[in-house]
Amino acid sequence: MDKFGFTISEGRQIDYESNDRRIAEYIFDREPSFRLCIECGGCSATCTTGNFTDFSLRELNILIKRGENEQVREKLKKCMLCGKCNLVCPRGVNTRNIVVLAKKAFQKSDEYAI
Amino acid sequence: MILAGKKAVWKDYQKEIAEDKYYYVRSCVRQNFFPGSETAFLKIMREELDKDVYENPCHTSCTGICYHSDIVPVETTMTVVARQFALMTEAGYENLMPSCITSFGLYTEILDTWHHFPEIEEKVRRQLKKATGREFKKPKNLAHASDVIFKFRKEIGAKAKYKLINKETGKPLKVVDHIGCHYAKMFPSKGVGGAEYPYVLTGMIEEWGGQIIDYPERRHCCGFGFRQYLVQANRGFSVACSKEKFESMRPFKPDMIITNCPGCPMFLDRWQYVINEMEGKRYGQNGEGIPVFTYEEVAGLVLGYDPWELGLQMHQTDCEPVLNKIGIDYSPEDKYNLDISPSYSKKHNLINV
Amino acid sequence: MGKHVVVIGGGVAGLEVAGQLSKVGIQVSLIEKDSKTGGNLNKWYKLFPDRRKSSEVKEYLNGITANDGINLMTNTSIEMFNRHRDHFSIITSGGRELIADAIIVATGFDLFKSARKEEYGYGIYDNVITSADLEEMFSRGEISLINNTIPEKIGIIHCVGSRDEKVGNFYCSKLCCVTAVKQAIEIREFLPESKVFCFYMDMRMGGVFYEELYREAQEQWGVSFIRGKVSEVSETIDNQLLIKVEDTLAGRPLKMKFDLLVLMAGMEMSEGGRKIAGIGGLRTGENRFFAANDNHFGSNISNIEGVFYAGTCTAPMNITETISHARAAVIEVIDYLKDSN
Amino acid sequence: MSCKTRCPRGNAPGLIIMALRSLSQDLGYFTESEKGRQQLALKRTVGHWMITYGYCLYLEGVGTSMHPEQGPVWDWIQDNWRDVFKKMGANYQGDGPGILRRIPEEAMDEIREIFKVTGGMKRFENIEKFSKKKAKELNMKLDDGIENEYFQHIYKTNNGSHTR
Repeated sequence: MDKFGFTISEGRQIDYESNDRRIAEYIFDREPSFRLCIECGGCSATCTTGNFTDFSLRELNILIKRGENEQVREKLKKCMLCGKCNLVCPRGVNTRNIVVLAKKAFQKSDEYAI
Repeated sequence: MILAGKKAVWKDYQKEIAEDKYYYVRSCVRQNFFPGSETAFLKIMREELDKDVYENPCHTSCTGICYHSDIVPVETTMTVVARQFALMTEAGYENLMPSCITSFGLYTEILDTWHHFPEIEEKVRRQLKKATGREFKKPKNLAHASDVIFKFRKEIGAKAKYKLINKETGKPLKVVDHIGCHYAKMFPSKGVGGAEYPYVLTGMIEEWGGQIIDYPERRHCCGFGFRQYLVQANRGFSVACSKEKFESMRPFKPDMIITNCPGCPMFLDRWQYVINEMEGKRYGQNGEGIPVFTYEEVAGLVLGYDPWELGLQMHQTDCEPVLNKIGIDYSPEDKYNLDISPSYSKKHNLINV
Repeated sequence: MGKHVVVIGGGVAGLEVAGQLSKVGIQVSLIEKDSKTGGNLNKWYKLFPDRRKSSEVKEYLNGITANDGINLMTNTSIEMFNRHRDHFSIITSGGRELIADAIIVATGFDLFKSARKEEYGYGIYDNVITSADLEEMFSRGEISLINNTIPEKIGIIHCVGSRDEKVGNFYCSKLCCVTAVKQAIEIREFLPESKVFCFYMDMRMGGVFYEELYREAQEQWGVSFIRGKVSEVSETIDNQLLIKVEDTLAGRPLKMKFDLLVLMAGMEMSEGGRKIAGIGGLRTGENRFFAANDNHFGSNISNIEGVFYAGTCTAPMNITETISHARAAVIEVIDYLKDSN
Repeated sequence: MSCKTRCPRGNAPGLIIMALRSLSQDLGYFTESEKGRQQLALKRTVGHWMITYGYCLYLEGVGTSMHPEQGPVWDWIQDNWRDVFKKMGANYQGDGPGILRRIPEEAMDEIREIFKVTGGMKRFENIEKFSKKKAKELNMKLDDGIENEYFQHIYKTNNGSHTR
């Protein structure tokens, strides 16, 4: 920033290949219904937290699949685990369990521990 | 890579380029950063190809940079452009040949707008008449200066003193071509080869012995973006665009970069310096940068012009690696020599301005 | 009835029409420009939604047309036809003249020429293929790259040449989404280690059992679906295909590398159909398919009395719809022939 | 303008953004955002050069203080501007055709007249008017030229929240 008066902007692209998807694999293995998500947003529509913060369960599911673990770790903290999303999901995905498993997955690796 | 596929695409985009009698309008960026290129261009057109190229001293900028920075309304730009046409009509020419890619894109866009909305053209005619009393006819042919060099690439190749070939290895130089966004992205049919695989520079390079590289970020913008560069606060975005390109082309080990827009060579050249200063990164081989050229400079080199008369010393990233690979005989010690006496240029029996 | 009907086009619709007409004793001449009948069906290995073999449908069609009431004329196309007071005279490419009481146009569809979508690099980058190329690989029983290695990561790009003003096709050709899901499953079946990603704008799975197929693709085969229209494809130094897309539901641009890319080309009016439209003065719609006389109760009727349409020459259809549409054309013809005598 | 090449419905989002920017300058809303305020920086550089010299860029004297990224070679060019441009075959501030020639006064009068007739001048005045209002609000000094506090502020400030 010093010499030229600006810093080089970072790209916002998700670089799929270099992301680490172990968290996603962990969840897929223990909650197969996670595969059924069609990202329709029904869960985030009914979500209590989503009503008061920028938390969106639909977006969280996508970030998990893409391996954007940094962002997932931050967003996870906002979920109250009330389970309303389960009632809405048109594909019968156990959405609450995905958040529970994600939290567990993060606890496992010290590097990411919440 | 299946070259036949590209050739089929190129066949679809044949563009009509005037034969002769060009009305030349200069580029603000090229005049300030690459004056040698415009001088070389006119020398090639008039002396090598013996074409009639007329330049009216009263012509001005097309206001492109101001228009794309949104500080000038579109009608003002259209009326200034209408005045350019009026000067051309008055001088008795019909083939407009801009030196700047943004101008070329702007002229194309305005002519296309008038085509679809004739009432705007009528309004601009009235405004021009009111402001300057001038009348104008629309150009019969609009071609960018690089289209014209592309059209006569064979004639230039025939007079070539050097080829884009590595003297020691005998192999063609690996060349990255970068096409200005406003050349074909807005109107693909108006670019030689279309917007996806533009052929205007590839044609020159193939004709002069080089080999073109197709790398993933080939279509990415160099980052000029007008406001992104002109204001210091935004330049981080501008340099990031070029960096994206350099990172993508690096594995292909290019020897040089050729451009047809005036802004891109300046940015691809300066941003290599800035990235090296800020991150200590070099994108060329063995610690050098990748030399960046305008197509006029490349044509001049191939024709044997003196690199320092072409203006290569005005680049920030040294061009000597390419001069040495091609085997051009030049005098390194004269790089910053500003002597232009006839004796100086006779010593090199090359271009004398 | 002693009537003679000429059917132009020996695809699914043409065969069905010929078979049904001969059942009621109408003399049929079936004109087919290729050396054999079947049209696009020949290029397809398995069919959605239940992935039965296309040869089974071919057998059914051959069965109903295996009678001497049908005069099959392959390697023949129509040079000219014009209408007289009570019959049509048709000149074939062989120079023969046919007199017919009615004509049924069943010229079918052509797949969009994917090379026209230059930014996807079909015919320019090595491992970019179309859905038709993939079906051929299935029928050969092996999916391999140009250098004969097995692909691990495969991308499927929807809406190639459909819903795209840049190539002049505004319409949705309805069947590429379900074809993509079917092919995704077949790839996963062929290559258990592979990972398949579909890039879509909207998943249009409107037919019977289509949504179930979509669900099966996700649940059993782990196919991933990413919403975003791929903007361009390019080749990396190690010959992989890099795509640029926006992951619209994550609101972020996405960069991904693939070993193989499959382009879901849409259906277009066939070249043969356009030629017939020109020769006979038959009206075509903005989507260049034949324009039916009425969208609700006249989808087989053309703007020239005695000329009828059957199948995908009027709009993108799956095989079930094509066969129903063909049968409807036969009823229209029978009705028309009954009035005219 | 890469967006225009790609839109499957034939839109040109870039043009929509340009229309909105024009509107926001005509109505004076542009000074409400960091990027909007920068319009004054553009007006006083490229805008000024355009209606004064007839070139969008007129860079003698524009050195590496405002543009450090241009690098040391640019310093050499600035220090020897006239000789460098003579060597490059320019007709620097000369009459008749040539590189960076002096555009005749009557041609420049025509350009300025066009700016008046077509609303170009109006927009320049708007940019100045609303910028002065915003400078007063932020109680920053803003007088002519580019050395004042407000100009340096808009020229250099980037709150860093643009690339989430």
